[in-house]
Amino acid sequence: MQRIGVFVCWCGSNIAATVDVEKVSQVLAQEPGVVFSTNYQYMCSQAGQEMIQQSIKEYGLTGVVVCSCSPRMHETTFRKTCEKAGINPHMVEIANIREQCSWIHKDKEVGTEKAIILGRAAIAKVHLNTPLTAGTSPVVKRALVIGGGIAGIQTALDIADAGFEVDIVEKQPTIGGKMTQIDKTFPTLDCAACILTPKMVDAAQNEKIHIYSYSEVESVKGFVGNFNVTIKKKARYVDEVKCTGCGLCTEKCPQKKVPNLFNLGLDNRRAIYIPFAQAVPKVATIDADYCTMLKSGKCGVCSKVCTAGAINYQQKDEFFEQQYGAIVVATGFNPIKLDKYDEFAYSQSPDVVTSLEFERLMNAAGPTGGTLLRPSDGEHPHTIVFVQCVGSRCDDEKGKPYCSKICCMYTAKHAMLCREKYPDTDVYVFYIDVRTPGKNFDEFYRRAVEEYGVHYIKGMVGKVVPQDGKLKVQASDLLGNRQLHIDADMVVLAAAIEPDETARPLATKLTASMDTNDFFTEAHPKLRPVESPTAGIFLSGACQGPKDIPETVAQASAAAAKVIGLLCKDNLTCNPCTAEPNELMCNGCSSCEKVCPYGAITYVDKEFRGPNRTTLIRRVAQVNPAVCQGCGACTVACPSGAMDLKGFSNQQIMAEVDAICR
Amino acid sequence: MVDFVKRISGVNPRKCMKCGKCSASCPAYDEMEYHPHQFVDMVETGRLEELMNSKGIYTCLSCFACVERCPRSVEPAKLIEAVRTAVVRQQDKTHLKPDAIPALLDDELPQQAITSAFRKYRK
Amino acid sequence: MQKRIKEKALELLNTGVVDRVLGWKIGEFFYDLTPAVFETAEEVEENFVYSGFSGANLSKYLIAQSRAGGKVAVFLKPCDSYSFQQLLKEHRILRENVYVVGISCDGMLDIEKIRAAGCDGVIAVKENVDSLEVETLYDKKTLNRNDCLLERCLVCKSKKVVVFDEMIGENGEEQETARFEMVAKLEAMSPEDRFEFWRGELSRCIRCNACRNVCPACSCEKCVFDNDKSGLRNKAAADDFEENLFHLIRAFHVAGRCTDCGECSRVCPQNIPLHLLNRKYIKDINELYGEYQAGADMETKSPLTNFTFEDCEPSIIHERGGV
Amino acid sequence: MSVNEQFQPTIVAFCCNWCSYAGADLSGTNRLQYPANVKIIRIPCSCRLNPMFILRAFQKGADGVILCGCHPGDCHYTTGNYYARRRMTLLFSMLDFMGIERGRTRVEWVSAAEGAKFAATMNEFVDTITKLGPNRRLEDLRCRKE
Amino acid sequence: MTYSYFPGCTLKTKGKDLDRYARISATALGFELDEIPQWQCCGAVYPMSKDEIGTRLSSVRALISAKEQGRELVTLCSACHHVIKRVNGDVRNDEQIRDKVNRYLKLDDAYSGETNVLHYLEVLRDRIGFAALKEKVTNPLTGMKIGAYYGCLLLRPGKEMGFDNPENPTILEDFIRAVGADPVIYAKRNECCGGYCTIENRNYAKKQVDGIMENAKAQGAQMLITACPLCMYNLKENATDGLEVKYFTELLAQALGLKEE
Repeated sequence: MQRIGVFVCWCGSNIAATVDVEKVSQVLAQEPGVVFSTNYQYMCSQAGQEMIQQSIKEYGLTGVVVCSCSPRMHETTFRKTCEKAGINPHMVEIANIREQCSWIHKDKEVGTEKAIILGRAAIAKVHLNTPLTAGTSPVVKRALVIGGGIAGIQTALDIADAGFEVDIVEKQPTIGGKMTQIDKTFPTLDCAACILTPKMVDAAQNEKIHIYSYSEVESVKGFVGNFNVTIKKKARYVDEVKCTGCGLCTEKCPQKKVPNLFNLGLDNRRAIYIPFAQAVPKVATIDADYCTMLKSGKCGVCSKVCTAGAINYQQKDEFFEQQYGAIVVATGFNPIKLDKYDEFAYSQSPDVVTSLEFERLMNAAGPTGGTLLRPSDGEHPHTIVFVQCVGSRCDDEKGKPYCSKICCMYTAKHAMLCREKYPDTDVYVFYIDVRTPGKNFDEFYRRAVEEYGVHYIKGMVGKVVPQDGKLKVQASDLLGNRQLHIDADMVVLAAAIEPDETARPLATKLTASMDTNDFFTEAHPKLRPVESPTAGIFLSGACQGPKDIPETVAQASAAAAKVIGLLCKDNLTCNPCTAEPNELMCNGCSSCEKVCPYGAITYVDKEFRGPNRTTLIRRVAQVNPAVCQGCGACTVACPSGAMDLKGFSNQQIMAEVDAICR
Repeated sequence: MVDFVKRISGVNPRKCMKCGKCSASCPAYDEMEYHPHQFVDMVETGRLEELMNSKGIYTCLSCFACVERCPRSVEPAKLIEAVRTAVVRQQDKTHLKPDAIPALLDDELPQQAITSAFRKYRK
Repeated sequence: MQKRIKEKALELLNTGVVDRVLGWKIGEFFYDLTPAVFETAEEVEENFVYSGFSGANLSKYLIAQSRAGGKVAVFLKPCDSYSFQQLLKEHRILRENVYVVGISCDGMLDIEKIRAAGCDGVIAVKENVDSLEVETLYDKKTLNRNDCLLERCLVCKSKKVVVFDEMIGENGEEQETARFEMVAKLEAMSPEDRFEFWRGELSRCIRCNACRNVCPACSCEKCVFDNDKSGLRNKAAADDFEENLFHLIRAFHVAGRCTDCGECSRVCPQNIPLHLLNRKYIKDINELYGEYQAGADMETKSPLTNFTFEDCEPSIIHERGGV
Repeated sequence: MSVNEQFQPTIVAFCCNWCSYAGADLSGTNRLQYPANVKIIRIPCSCRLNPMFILRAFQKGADGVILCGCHPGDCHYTTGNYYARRRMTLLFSMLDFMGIERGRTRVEWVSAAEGAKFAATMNEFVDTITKLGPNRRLEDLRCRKE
Repeated sequence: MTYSYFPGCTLKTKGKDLDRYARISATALGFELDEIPQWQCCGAVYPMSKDEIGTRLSSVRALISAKEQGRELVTLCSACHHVIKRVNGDVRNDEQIRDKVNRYLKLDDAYSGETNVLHYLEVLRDRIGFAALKEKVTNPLTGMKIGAYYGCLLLRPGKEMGFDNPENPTILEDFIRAVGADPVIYAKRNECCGGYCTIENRNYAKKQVDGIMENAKAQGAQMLITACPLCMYNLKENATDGLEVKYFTELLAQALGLKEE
């Protein structure tokens, strides 16, 4: 028989207001096995904890029930308290009488009665608790960063700085991500490439960082501290080691009509290409969709001109397996497709562009060499209309329900740069709200209005009609209470941003949860913003929600710090609540093995004593406690009930059921 | 009355984020003294009387541009129709009288124009 | 048939291919055939019987027999072979120690039905292709053979022996039958009527455990109902709930593993149609997760240790109509 | 129980530790009310729910049993709730087949963020069970509380 | 394949061409339009008020006729299509409306929106297929630059009509390509023609039409096609200096070599 102590917490008035704590402790004192029962204002306080420890010694308690807040809150606290007083931490059970009782009930009588029942259930469980000891599992001292944009690069650099190996997997031929396409950054207006490319080079030269470019994550197995990841390195038909990045092939390739995705299709590139001059790794890639050699076997020009002999048309996708202790997701974002919003005539006129396209049109390395020219006729635009919130802040069926966060600022930047470079242009910005929370952000926006004379109009564009070389913009001016008709030369759409389309399948591989918009969810929205609820998975950058560059970098470093904290440990304490088979009852039928998500169950042939001094070989299950995470799937799959779960055994759960239904 | 309009239109004016896209899309904007976005706001703030006396309710083309383009699915056209319905259902508030029709006709005018005018403007 | 099977048994023993033969012998009455192990030719000559009353499924005995040293021969009817293969799949039988002789089957007889046809005090039954000549203490009668088959044989799912080393007779094919008719009929009843139906049936249960003992899927080393620690230990049902509980849990434990061999109903001394519970699971599995026949092969995953992302929600039982 | 006294059902809610238990906590944190008839038992994962726990609850006098787990695809253990989904579908179908009221058992996926859904689900479930009345078809008379 | 067919009032009077060419083309393309018996007005305008039941009934009657014949219901006039399609949607999705309609009509066999409503163009696109249509064209209208005029009712609200992308439709353009001509895309092809106001406020309708014509001309159209008799009237009668406007069915008949010269 256990000697159980019951400790009822008031949680100030949080519990005591709707639960008669005195009565609870009195009634529970009558339960079998309860040798001591009391209540106290704040059980989690120093004094409360000391009271528990003292009672353990004084009454020789073997089990403890704390009636308090959720076990998710203080189970660990009270377990440690009791451990210090000399009893096994798993001899402690929490009855959740705050979140699941006092906070949801108003009637004190009802609350008290329920609290007593919850207390009884916990007592019934403790009677069957057994001391458990946690095993440990080793931590692989290597991290994987998925996505090589600014978020991924920053995370990798920080982890590498702490002395750990990091691999970056990037699906594009080069790292750098969206930031490589951006011209200037707000609110400082410094050149994006100038601050990004040195970081790319740092990453490439860092001995601890290995970049898998043009690669994807194929599959993920394992768990925190010991992930087993298969990486697919897509065939780029160029030997990365031999290629010097001289670029000769990209000049000689006869296939000239390939839309240049780096410039968002605003100009063309060759079938063999290096995305841009500062690409890392600076290695050519053959676009298999366009290469005549790969499609028809005729051509081979690049191979002929390559002095390094790096071209290899026979290259196949390669697969690598690698062990990691932690994984960081940094898959970033993309602007949404605009086919649902063709009232803006995006599909009808080349002069209606997205902000990211506009970014390329302003960029010195872009298709126009940095001179702002209309894509349709190469003329200078004189009237430019910016439209905010295209597809953001929508009803679910109309678009994205969230604010894309970065558009107000980059539009102010675009408007300002236009007016600065070309003072003869009229710039209109149609906005619903201008959202500028951030250091120096509102000042920046005000400058666009006050110093640069950008026309900010509260209202929305309703229709864009391309006609006679102009874009006839019909819009509302809500403050002026009029409908405006502007003959514009260009219309720039601030398209909503959404998570990269690879994020959803990746989340499934990682078993990391996502919200309805496909952004990764955090373990806690406020207190654990860079961790996924899945242990060992961390979040960096816009994959978690819309973010600008400084925020992304901050989160990237935060994620790195979390990873470093994990990799510093040699071992992780395992979950002691693991499955355990009773060999005498095991049929060896493999049902449990089939439902185990971790492959923790194996089988051995074991010799048993049969009747009449005979021996019998039987196949029985064995659980690897370092691998078992304690879900319990196997316990239900087992028909004979040979498999049970420590800490949540059949008997324990049934005792709770009995106590509740009594 | 406001509740009546909300109920028969099925529109929740509180969903409006006041972006003005309805008024930006409206082809009849200049023919109305209250514009679609104001409509939504006036229903929400209970200024129905003014709306019901407004000529604008008869100039709405029911072209559904505002319905289609509203980012919040507020659907102002339904509100306008509901207000118009509320008006023409009253005694003697019929907007179009049969006597007035012959003068408006021409040889080519399709039947549907007349039928629909009756449906829209009479009880 | 009896002759060919007996010859085969003798041959296998005499040539030393096997050390033992698993077959049937007469129990208390001539129609009460029970499984038996024969170690010598003499025993076979004397006691081995195969007749229309050899309904007993021998596969379950191989769990012990395949581990008892040496090699054992077994005669498996088509439905028995499914149970055999299911046990192989669950690593319960050591295949290498078993020599399987498949036998074709035209259905097994139900003594209850013969009695019901007005034959009390049966002392012998002669089986013809379509008819039975029944000799009783009082007279002789000729019955239509088909009228005297076990229910499970009337709706036989397969005439195919799915695993064998040797066949006696022609191997058959799987067949479509109306075996879910009664389940569907029950499903169409009101919950009240269903409840009454099952109370009526299960309240007769005397917890003799015959169903459990005969069932090839119920072959646990230790049954949860015998286990002090399982929380379910129960030797005799004392109340409606316990009658329900035993059969509910039993059906759930064999769900996805039951081959629908029908032994549970055959052996039930109270004639409770226990197979309907198992068939309900099979029918649900077929309808919700795709056709699945336990024991049909060694590879397909059992529906309860498998899933798809698109599986229906449990609320489907509210949605699929009926009362 | 007197005739005048409103029937107070006993309801056992099995909640997985990672999503639904946290969801239940959240509904408490947000002070969302649901009846005290609901008592929660924490299990590591919805796949830990053995059918015998459900039957045991009914035996001992529960009038309704609900299982809450992570949404399919979000299981902390990757696949647990997929197995639970199949098991519960088949078990509930069987209970229905035996004539036990369909409304007495339920599965609902509740994420850690869905405090409101948890409370709403419990309100709805208590309501359903109250309307169904005491569990009479699957009870152990010896355990009946009078 | 036979479809139930709802022509509507205007197709029997001012819009006979739209109807006639549709029927002869259908026969040539291998489907039949079987006019439903004793049809009544579609209701003319879709009643946006949820409590308007009376004006929904005539559409429901047409839908029931088609259901009884076990066929899909084909319409041609944009207004009829709009009204019937949306009323059908209401009956399908709005329990209150379904209930009221059924009680009002005292139906033995309740109607709950089973009939599938198709526009003639949808039959061409989804059942015949534009590729198959192209093969049947004997008199391709090569070289003609034609602007499609959609108007409002066919496309909007996109969620309910489910006809095409309401802001960037392609069905008429694909049709124009199928009959051998070149489509001209212009932004105002889904801008309202002002039809409903033409009785009361002709000047305003004129302004709308002129805007549309100007845009179509500027983008290079030589002719417009439409599916709506009211748009037809408006575009023809209220344009200051308009392009020729035809029903799309006339163009279809012409391309199939069925149009009498």
